Amino acid sequence: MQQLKANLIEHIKTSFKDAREKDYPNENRLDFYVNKQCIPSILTYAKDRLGYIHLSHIAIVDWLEDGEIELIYIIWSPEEKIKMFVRTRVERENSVMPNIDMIWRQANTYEREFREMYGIQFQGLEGEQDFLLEDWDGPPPMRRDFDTEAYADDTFFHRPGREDAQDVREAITKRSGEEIPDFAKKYSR
Amino acid sequence: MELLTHILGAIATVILAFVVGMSYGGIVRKITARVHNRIGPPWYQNFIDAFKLYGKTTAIHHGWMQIMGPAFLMVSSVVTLMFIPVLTNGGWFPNLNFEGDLIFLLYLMVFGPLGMALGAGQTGNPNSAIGVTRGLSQMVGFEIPWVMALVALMIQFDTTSITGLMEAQAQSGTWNMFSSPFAFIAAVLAMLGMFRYSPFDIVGAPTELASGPVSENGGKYLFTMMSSGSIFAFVKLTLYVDIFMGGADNLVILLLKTFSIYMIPVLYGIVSPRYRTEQAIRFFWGWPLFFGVLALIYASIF
Amino acid sequence: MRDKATTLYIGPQHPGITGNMMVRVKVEGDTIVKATTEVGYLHRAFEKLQEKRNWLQSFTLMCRFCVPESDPMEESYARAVEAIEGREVPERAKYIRVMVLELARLASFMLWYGGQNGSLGLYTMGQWSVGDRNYILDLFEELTGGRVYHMYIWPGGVRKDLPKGFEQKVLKTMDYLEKRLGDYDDLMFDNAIFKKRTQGVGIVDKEKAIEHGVVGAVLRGCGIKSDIRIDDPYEVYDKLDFEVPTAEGGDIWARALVRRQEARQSIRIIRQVIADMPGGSFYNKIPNPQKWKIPAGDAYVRTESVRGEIGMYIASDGGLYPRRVHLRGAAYVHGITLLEDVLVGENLADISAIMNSLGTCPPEIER
Amino acid sequence: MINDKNSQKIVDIIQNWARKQSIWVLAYGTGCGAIEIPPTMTSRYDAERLGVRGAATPRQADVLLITGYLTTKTLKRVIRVYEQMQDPKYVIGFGSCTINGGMYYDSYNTIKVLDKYLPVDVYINGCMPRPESVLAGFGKLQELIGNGEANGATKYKENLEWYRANQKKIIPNWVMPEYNW
Repeated sequence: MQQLKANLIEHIKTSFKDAREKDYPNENRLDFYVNKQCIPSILTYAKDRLGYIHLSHIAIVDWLEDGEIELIYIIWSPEEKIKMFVRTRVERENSVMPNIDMIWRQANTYEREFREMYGIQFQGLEGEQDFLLEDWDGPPPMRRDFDTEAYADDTFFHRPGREDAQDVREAITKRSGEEIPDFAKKYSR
Repeated sequence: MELLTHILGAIATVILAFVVGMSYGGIVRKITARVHNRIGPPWYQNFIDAFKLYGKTTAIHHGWMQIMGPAFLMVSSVVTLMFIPVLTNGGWFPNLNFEGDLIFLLYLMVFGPLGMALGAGQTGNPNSAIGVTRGLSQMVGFEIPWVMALVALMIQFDTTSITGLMEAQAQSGTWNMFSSPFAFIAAVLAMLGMFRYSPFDIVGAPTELASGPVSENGGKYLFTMMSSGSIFAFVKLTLYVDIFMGGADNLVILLLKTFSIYMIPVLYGIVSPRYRTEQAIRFFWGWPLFFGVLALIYASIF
Repeated sequence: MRDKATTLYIGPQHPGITGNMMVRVKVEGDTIVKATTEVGYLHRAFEKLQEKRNWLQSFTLMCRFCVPESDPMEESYARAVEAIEGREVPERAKYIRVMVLELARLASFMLWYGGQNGSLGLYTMGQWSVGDRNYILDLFEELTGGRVYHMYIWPGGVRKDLPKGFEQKVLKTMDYLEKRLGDYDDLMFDNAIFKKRTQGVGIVDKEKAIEHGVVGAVLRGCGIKSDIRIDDPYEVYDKLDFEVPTAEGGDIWARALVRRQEARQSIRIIRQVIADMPGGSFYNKIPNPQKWKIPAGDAYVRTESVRGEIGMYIASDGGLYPRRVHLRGAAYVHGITLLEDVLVGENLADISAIMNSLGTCPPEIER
Repeated sequence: MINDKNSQKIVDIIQNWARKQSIWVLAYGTGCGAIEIPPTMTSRYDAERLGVRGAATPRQADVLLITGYLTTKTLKRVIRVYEQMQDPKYVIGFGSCTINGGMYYDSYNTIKVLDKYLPVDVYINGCMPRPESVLAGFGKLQELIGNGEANGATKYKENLEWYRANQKKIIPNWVMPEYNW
């Protein structure tokens, strides 16, 4: 596997000069950090030349402290049995990513979701604006600076009784007069 | 006096048809449940359902044609019932059974579904419209072997009257189902489509059309459809018994005969997935049609 | 010229839809010319809630990702956390995990049997298989306390050891189910109408499969031998002996054949696991969950579920809470772009059957 | 005659009995609770023996089963479905998340208290409620119907403004037909 990985690093490095790699020696995993413009070309190269034909996942992480959002394209080769992570970071605000749904059709779904949930635009992305949400006028909700609890308190009714974190068991015993055995008391708060 | 007997007899017939049809429906639900390894609802569950539906408020308004749809169904079921001899000798149910003939009956039997088509089309629900289209196409499918079987009988016995056919069976002592077997097979295969159990239930398939024509009808509309459906089921079964199994002298024999013939579509339906419309039509224009042709040849030779 | 196409809304309230989603189809006659999916009716924002829940609290959310088969999600989470933290799992726990995963697969197959046949109008099958599924759920109930949501496979091992005599009960249930699978074959695969309805319907060919990133039984149904349990083995699957069935054709019938064999393979795996089950500890204890910190890093693990590959990406920033848990279900691929593509040109009557066959599971798409 | 109070009472008793014995549940799986509906309907638990069966469209259904959390997007559809149903109609809230939000108490997309938006006749708690508890819930509903106490729909009609205000609070884009049920 190390031999395969070395080959892979060499191939990628010759075609994409500024790619940095990170190897995980004991796993079938290899990371590449690239620029966001390289994404379509490196994925096409990996798919057509290197046999990484399966786009397993596009993961997205919001690094609020760094002011960046990281996208991780995870591709898989059935022959070499290696997971390749192609990672890139973009600015949180007003960033435009290249679109890869002509390489793998299912990327379209991911991109529609990221557009809605993180506010990242993709060049020439087709599909309706609304994906999971409807009539949403707040900030993109999956970003870390969106406070879902405050929003929920604001928008929805809450049934009273939740906030004091009362033990249900105690409440029930008070009502029915049942006794809690000692061994069970340990678990009730 | 004779008029009064007729009127009372007609009412009795309708009640009988309603009760028998509904109970059969309930028994079918029970049988289906037993095949499913379940206990199933009681046999009178359909009566409760119908009563509940009748008690529901019905505030669905899609124009008067929607009301006419179920009404058409009901009228056509009852009128058809009037022309079917329930028992061989008339008995308590004299009705009009000595005046009608098979050709007239054929027309009457499509009258209801056509009315229903108009009513369902009016509701504006695309599922209803598609369901109705499918129902009519499927009807085209099974009507042909059905008509062929009947025509074969008419040729063979040289009469178009149901009572004539029944008398012919009584005289010869054999049922038509044995004396003209091909017509019987064609008619039974057509019956599979007529009862709309699986595999020919695409008309009201819930998983595709959300029950098709009835999708916009609840409450009293559905009650009307349900009861007219039950009456119509009784009509069809009695007709089969009359023309193929020599009719029935009393109610017990009638019930036995109708129930046994009813089990054919029911049991076949429990273990079958449903055909698509074009597959259903292809089915009817295959073996049933072949037997229909065979029946015609058989009838004209003998 | 007048537009002859009618727009139909299949769902969200529709008996034929697999869960709570909508397919908007344009039909000409009975043929679909355009299909658009609309999802989001089940979006609960798990991945957002995880920001405020610690590593153990997040674990309880995992099983709710996909309702019909919850254990692969727990398995993925547990494995990803273990990978970041470098935590060892006892050998016995690995065997128990495989057993639970395969039981969950079987339960999900039972549900598929019902759904696939219900969509074609053969309701008897659903009544049988969903009824028999209860026997598997009984086992789960004894083992974990829950019928549907188990919360059993967690980081470090499993939550409870096997109860006394549990193995025998599992074997007994397996014998019964194997017998029943034969009955199902009689009713379903020997049925001429079922064949007529499924052959040549909903075709996913090899090119389309690669273009759409298709996984699982759908991929195997078009003749490609691919299974995460073999390709990227986890737990003890590399020590077990089982086959990966494939079929040619890529239609509903081919996928049904694949699943029919897979259910039997699951039984075979469960029997092997029980025969090989080692003793020892079942749980490598985690620290106090309130203070449990995972070192910074990330991991991506994949698990084979009934619908196909499930991937889970977890990133940690070294804190008490997960930075990001990002799930990719098989339905995320199958349920939207692929479904829209496959439905074009099909008959209106087959929508539900195709959705069932592709394994569309809305809660997994929307999370 | 028929409008006489006593005879009306008798009619009510008979009708309530029929309503209680024949409960048609709308086939709408709004949340994850839908997974326990097939076991409830099939061989081991067999709800049909109690007269509970599925109905394909809201026009024919008596009971709306809210199986679990409701997202705001689904709530809009559920309201529409509920208003299409014909009287008498009942709502069963199924699972902890309909009662107080359950584990989704801080989610931005699910409602927490169902009875602020729709009149709920019976709640079934648990996550997920077992088929036995589902059957018990149906039993409770039958009891309420038999006593003529399941009057959620009447409550809804009487307090329509209040319900509407709550509903419109989380559905800003209100484009729905008015039903004249």
